[in-house]
Amino acid sequence: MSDNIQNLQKSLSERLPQCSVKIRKHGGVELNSSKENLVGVLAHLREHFGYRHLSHISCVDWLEQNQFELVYILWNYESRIQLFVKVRLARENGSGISIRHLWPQADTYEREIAEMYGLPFDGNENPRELILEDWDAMPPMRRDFDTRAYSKEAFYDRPGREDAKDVRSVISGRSGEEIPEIAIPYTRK
Amino acid sequence: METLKTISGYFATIGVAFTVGFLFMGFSRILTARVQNRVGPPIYQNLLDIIKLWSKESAINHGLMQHLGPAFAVTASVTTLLFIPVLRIGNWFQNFSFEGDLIFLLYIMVFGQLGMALGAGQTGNPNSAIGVSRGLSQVVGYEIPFVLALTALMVYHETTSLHEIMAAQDSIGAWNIFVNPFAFVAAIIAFLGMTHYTPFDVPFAPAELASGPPSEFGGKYLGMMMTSGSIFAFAKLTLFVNLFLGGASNLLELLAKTLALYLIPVIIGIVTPRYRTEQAIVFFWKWPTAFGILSILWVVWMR
Amino acid sequence: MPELFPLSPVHYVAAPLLAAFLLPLVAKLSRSFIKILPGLTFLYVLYVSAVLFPHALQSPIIEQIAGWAPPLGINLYYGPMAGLFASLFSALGFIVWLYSLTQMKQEPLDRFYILLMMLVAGATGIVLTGDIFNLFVFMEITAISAFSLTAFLREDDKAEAGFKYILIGSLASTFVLLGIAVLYSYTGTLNLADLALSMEKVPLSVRVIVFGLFLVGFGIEAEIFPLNGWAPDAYSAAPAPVSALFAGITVKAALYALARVTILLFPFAGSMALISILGLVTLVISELAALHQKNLFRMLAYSSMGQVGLAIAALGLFTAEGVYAALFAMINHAIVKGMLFLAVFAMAGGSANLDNLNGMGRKKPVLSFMFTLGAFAIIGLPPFSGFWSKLSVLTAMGQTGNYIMIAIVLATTIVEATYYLRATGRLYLSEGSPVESKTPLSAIAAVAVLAAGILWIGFFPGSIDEILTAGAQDLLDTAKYTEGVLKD
Amino acid sequence: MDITGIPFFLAVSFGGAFLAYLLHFAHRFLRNAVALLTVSVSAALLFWLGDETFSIEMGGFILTLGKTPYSLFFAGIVALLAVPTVLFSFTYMAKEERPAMYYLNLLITIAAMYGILFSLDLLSLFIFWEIMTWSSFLLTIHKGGNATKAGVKYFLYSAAGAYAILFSIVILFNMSGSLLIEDVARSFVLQNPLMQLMLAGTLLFGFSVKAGLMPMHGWAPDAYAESPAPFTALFSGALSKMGIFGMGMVLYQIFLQSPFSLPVRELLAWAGGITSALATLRAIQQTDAKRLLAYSSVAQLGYIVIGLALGTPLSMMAALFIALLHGVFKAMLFFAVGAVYFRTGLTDLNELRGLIRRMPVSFLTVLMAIISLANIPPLGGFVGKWLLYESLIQSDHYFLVIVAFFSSTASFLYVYRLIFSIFLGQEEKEFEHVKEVPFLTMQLPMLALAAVTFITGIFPGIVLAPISSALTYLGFPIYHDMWSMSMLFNEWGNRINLLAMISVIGTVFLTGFTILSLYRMRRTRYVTTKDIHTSGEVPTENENLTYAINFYQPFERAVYPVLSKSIRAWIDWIGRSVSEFGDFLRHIYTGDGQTYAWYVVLFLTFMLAAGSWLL
Amino acid sequence: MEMNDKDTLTIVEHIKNFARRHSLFVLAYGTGCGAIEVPPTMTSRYDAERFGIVGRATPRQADVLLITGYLSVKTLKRVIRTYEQMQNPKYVIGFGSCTINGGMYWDSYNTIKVLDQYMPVDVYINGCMPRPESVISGFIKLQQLIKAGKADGWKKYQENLDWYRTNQKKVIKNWNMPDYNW
Repeated sequence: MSDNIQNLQKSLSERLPQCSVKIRKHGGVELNSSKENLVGVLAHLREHFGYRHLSHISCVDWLEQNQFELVYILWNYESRIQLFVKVRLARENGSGISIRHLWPQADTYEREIAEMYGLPFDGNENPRELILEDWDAMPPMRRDFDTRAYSKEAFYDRPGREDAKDVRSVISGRSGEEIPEIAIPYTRK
Repeated sequence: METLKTISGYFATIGVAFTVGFLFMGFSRILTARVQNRVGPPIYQNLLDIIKLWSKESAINHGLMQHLGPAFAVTASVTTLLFIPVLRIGNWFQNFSFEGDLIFLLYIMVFGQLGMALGAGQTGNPNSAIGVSRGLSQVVGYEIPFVLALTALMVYHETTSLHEIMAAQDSIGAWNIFVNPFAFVAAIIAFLGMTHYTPFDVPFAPAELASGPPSEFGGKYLGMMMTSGSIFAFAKLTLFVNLFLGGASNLLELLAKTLALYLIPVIIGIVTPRYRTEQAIVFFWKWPTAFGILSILWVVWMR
Repeated sequence: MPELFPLSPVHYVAAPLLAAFLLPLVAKLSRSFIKILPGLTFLYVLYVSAVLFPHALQSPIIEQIAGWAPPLGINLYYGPMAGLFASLFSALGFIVWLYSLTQMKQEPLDRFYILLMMLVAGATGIVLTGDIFNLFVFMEITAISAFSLTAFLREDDKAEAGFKYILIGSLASTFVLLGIAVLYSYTGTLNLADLALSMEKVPLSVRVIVFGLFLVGFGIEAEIFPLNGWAPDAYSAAPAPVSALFAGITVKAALYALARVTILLFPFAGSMALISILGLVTLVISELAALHQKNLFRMLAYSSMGQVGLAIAALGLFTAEGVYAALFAMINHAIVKGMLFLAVFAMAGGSANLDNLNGMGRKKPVLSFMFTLGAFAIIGLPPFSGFWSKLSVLTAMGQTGNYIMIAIVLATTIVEATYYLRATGRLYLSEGSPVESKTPLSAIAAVAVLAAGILWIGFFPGSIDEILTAGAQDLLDTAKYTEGVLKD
Repeated sequence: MDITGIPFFLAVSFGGAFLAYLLHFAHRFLRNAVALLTVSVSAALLFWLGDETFSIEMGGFILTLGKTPYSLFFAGIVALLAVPTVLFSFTYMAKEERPAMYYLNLLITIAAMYGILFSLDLLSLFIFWEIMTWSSFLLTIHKGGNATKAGVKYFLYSAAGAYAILFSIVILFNMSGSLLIEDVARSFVLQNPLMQLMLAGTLLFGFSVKAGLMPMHGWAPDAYAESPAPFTALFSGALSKMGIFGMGMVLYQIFLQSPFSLPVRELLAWAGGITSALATLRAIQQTDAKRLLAYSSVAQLGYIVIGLALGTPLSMMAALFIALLHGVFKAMLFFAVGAVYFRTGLTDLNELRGLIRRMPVSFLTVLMAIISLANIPPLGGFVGKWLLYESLIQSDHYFLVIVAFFSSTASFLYVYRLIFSIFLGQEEKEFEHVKEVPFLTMQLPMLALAAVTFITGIFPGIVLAPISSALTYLGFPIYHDMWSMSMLFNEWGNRINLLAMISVIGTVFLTGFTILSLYRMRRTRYVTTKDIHTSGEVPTENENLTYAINFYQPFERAVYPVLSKSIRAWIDWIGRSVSEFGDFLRHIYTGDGQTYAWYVVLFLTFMLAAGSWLL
Repeated sequence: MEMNDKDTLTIVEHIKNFARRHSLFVLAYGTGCGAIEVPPTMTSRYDAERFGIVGRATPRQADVLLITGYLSVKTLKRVIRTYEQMQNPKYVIGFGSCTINGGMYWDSYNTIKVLDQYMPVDVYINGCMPRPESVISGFIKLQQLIKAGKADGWKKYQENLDWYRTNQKKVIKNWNMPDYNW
């Protein structure tokens, strides 16, 4: 198994010198590509490495670096090794490239990302709404979108919950338990 | 005076039919509940449903044809009822039964279905149309064995008059269920299809089609349809009793016989799953039709 | 006869021939005479017909050439049958002339009209003559002018068709001449009537051989299967007016010759049955061959062969009704097929593809209507002429008890209907090139005359009943023929 | 000329055709007036038609014309449909091309039908038959394009039939020496039975083609679908009845005494039954309104053939009654479909929808017609079917009852599909501006015929009276207690009272309707068909949720074993094979002069060899 | 029989009232996790049919709209549509805390928190999720309200349509629905 991964990494590095290839800790191979090479790389993977299946396209909002990272998760049915192709895109006025012609199902993922992150895809212009309906505020999955504030503004609160506090902080206040950093709710600095 | 009596006879017939109809339906609901280890609703639950529907404050329609649909349905059921001799003797429950015959009854029974289909069609709801498509297809299925059985009876008794068929079955031994059991089997399976109980309820499949044809009917329209349904159930049962069980000479006997007959589809319905449309049609054209043909051969042999 | 000079059947042949020789001279005088002279000639011949034909119906007019009495001299026999055909030929000639006035543009026109008139003269001569060698000569005249007309348009494929025609046609001449020579060697006479009387001098086996030679020789011109290979090519190569004449004149003349010779010289049962069967075979094969034909003129050619086959089949019955029916079929065919050729040419021009008819119903409604009429007539739909001819064929067959023949004829009629209606339907297709073009009046008039004939016969079939009956009598009654010729 | 004579009658009919044609070039209105006048006058003249016969010699044959009660009944059907057809054509054909040709052919067709009916001899029948065929052929191809193909198909089937008839006529003429049907019938019985069988077989075959009996129905769907709608009404309603007329004539005037009469009729009845069943199944499959109706026509004619072939008085009454009623309601349907086509330019059931509020009168017409077609009381169709079933049961044709009943029940399917797809379902934005057709020329014919279905449903006696005299003429014993004005009796003495029936149905219906309408009238709201329950979704303007495509898919799946085979395809295959064989034969003509020369030489050799062998 | 202040009810209206409360056709709008609580309520173990409570598949036939959990804005639009398609009188049962105050989705950007802002709710059943017993008790509460003539949410909706519409339109941006006209 690990031999396979090694071999894959080796052959990937040979065949795709423009990308950096590394083996992930939890299995699978990670491949970093540039936006320009992305479609070519994916097509190559599809044609020559047996990555017939696009499992998902995921988006990560690197707010601090002002970048979006798209992760294309591919799957090879023969070698059973997952492949993550990552590409970084500009956060403001950036755009991805549609790969609908390679995998039709990419359309759905791209629409979702476009809707939730506001990241348009070239070649997939003006997609219909997928999940949200008539959304006119900032795309809700961006990290700088404040869902609580939005919810407060948009929806009516039933009276009686004005003093609502975070459950965990109430408990810790009562018992003195320390809240791990990871559990502290995100607040805008 | 005589006229008044006759006319009150019509109303009495309709009243009896309605009452018996909804009571039977309530009974079937209780029976179903018991089989499913439930308590079930009260026996008069269907009456409550109907009253509630009639008491709805508003009703909508999508046009004249939807408005006419329930009227067609009630026309079919009441006309069928009035052209069936309800009791063997006495002239109160005879109504118009001397003026029509079995073939007329066969066709007037379809009148309501066509009207309902048209009404459902106008609503523009695709579920209604699908239901109608399935329902009409199923009609073609069950009419074959039913007509085979009726033909056997008509030929055996050399009459097309329901009256004379009923009159000929003057003793238990002469009942058509014993004289021509094949015809009875064919007809009763067809009756399952006619009542739209499972396994033949695919036209109305609630979970799949949102109750099919009537899915856009509410309020008084649905009330009218349920009223008509109660009457029609009784009319059909009476027709079968007259055909196969020798009719009845008083209301109590009628009640017993119709209930006995009614239990058949109900009990089968409780314990069977649902046929798809084409399966139902093929089923009807297989076994019941074979029985129907047997019944005709039986009659030919008996003569 | 209070005429300036006595009219005689000779004029039928003489007038066109004379005109044909005069035409080059006249052409020197004025170009316009080229066009007028043939018309005048045909008119004159028609006048001759109008005067003589009623007499011929009463009793045959027998004209001796150069005063020598038969069997030594040459005679013309102008009986009801010959009169019918001669009149028909001259009428068709006139109509084709009328049509060619505007539709025929291929130079040299003078030669076209010369050939045209020679064709008519030759065919009429075949019908009229009572001398078998003369018959051969006239046949050659007809054939040679037909060859030339076939290749008249001077294109490669036309020339090829003409060459084929010559090839096969000369075979026909050879066989006929051979037959005549054999007969002459046995009987020493060339007069038909005399030959008929002296046939017993000829041994039976020789008679069979000679019959075979004649059958092949005339059969080639009469388009009997399998001798009709030249026909589709020739019909489609020749200018349509000429094709109309082929269908109306040459074939009919050859058929006449075949019928006359067979009845006079070879009246044994086998020959008749054979002719009948050959007719049926021709009918079936030609109709089937026409079924898939995309080239209009070839389609009409096959159909022509089929119609001739029908006539031959009826002729082969050799009953009065049969010959009556055959004559009727021939006349009907001459009129209708002539009209169809003319109408198609006027609509689609020389380009013969079936697609050229598309949408003609809008562009040329009158001609389309005529074409439809012609198609209906040839299929045999009442109340058009074709119905009565086909009906007479059928009843004739019915009277001899040949029910199978009836069935075959009706079955081929269905096939016939298929391709004719397919063509008719094309007329009323919506698509088609939107080119507007006026059809000249002369063409329409020519077609209309024939259409009127179709309707006239269709509504008043009784009007030609008398002529046909007399014609049939004339053909079948050999004794009367020989007596009539030889009595002087 | 005697204005009660047949010659005058036919002169009016044919003369009107040509006059209308000529007047077209004067003024459209004049043409219409003359056309309408022609059919109305000839319809009126039917009442005063004298009894004397009329003979004319033509081409050596004596043609005899005269009326019989039997033909008069059919002439009634023709007249009943001809007038609305012509009226309906006025507006309908205004948009189409070559109206003059249309009217000429239409009126010739009508006149030829009268001619067929009033022929007392076989030849004039055949002549008029062929005139009818070609004029209807020209009408069929009137639209051009695809219609041409359909027309040619129609003509070829017809020609096959017609020539089968002609074949028999020639032989019959040869046998009896006369063409008069009476004489033919007299000499017919003297022939040997096999000959009788052959002749009657060919005649029946020929007539059944026009009636569209399977397997000779192949022309019907295409021809009906492609011809102009008003003519299609006449085509299916009256023209196809000529086949029925001929079959009746053959069966009961010529063939009755033959020993093969009974088996042939039995066979024919089954053919009718199977035709009705299979054609019904095909009709259910169709997606084009006119094709659907075409198959429906084939099916209905199947019923008529059943009744005709059984030959009991009751069944004959049924056959003739259905013949009339089918003409009426099928004309209504074709008119209505034509009206829809006139307004929308569509006949495709998958594209049409929701026209009920735009074209209510057409909807009403279709509703009445399909109630009649589906034999549902109280309209006329029920009476015909009642007679048919009673006669079937009483003449011991139990399984035929089932076949007939099957197709009758299955016909609900296609009639529902027809009315649903055109008029019901969600309203389409595309048809927002569709208007109802004009009253006088288009609604009136439809409504008038609708009234006929209604009246015949209550008082069938009006129609049964002429039917009885027609049947008496054919030699059937008609007892006067078989029917009264609004009551029917079967042979077992059971009756059905149509007046009581209609009163009950009417009263109950009106009561139900009144209750429904008045009860909470002010709280009853009309909502558009867009306002339906679709799991809370709102269909957008351009979305149409009507379920129309593959409407009877489950049913089709159930009957797939039957539907997967096609008689028409088989016959087409034969046609194609003949055509290919012809194509093959063309290779004889190679285009090579040498080959032809070889043919000549070989033929001569063959002749000489055969001659010497014979000698 | 307990009479409310309208003692003038006629016998007919008593019968109507009786029929209405004992025949409740339920349209279960299966949002959120509550949808799974409905089947046990209806089937053998809890047998809601003995109270005349029957499921119906279409709003035209139903009396009670059962909203079984949180409503996203997108779903809310459909629910309002469904509610408006029901025939009067009609009742709404809000089911679970999500419909009451947003429940665990109280700060979600896409779910409404208080159902009765957008449509009249006759009975709330609290719990996350309420068990079938609670559901049935909710229905019985509804029956009591109907009996008392207090289950008049549909009337309120008619009367305060403008207020409801304002609230609805506040969250549903693209309001493209047919008018409510009864």
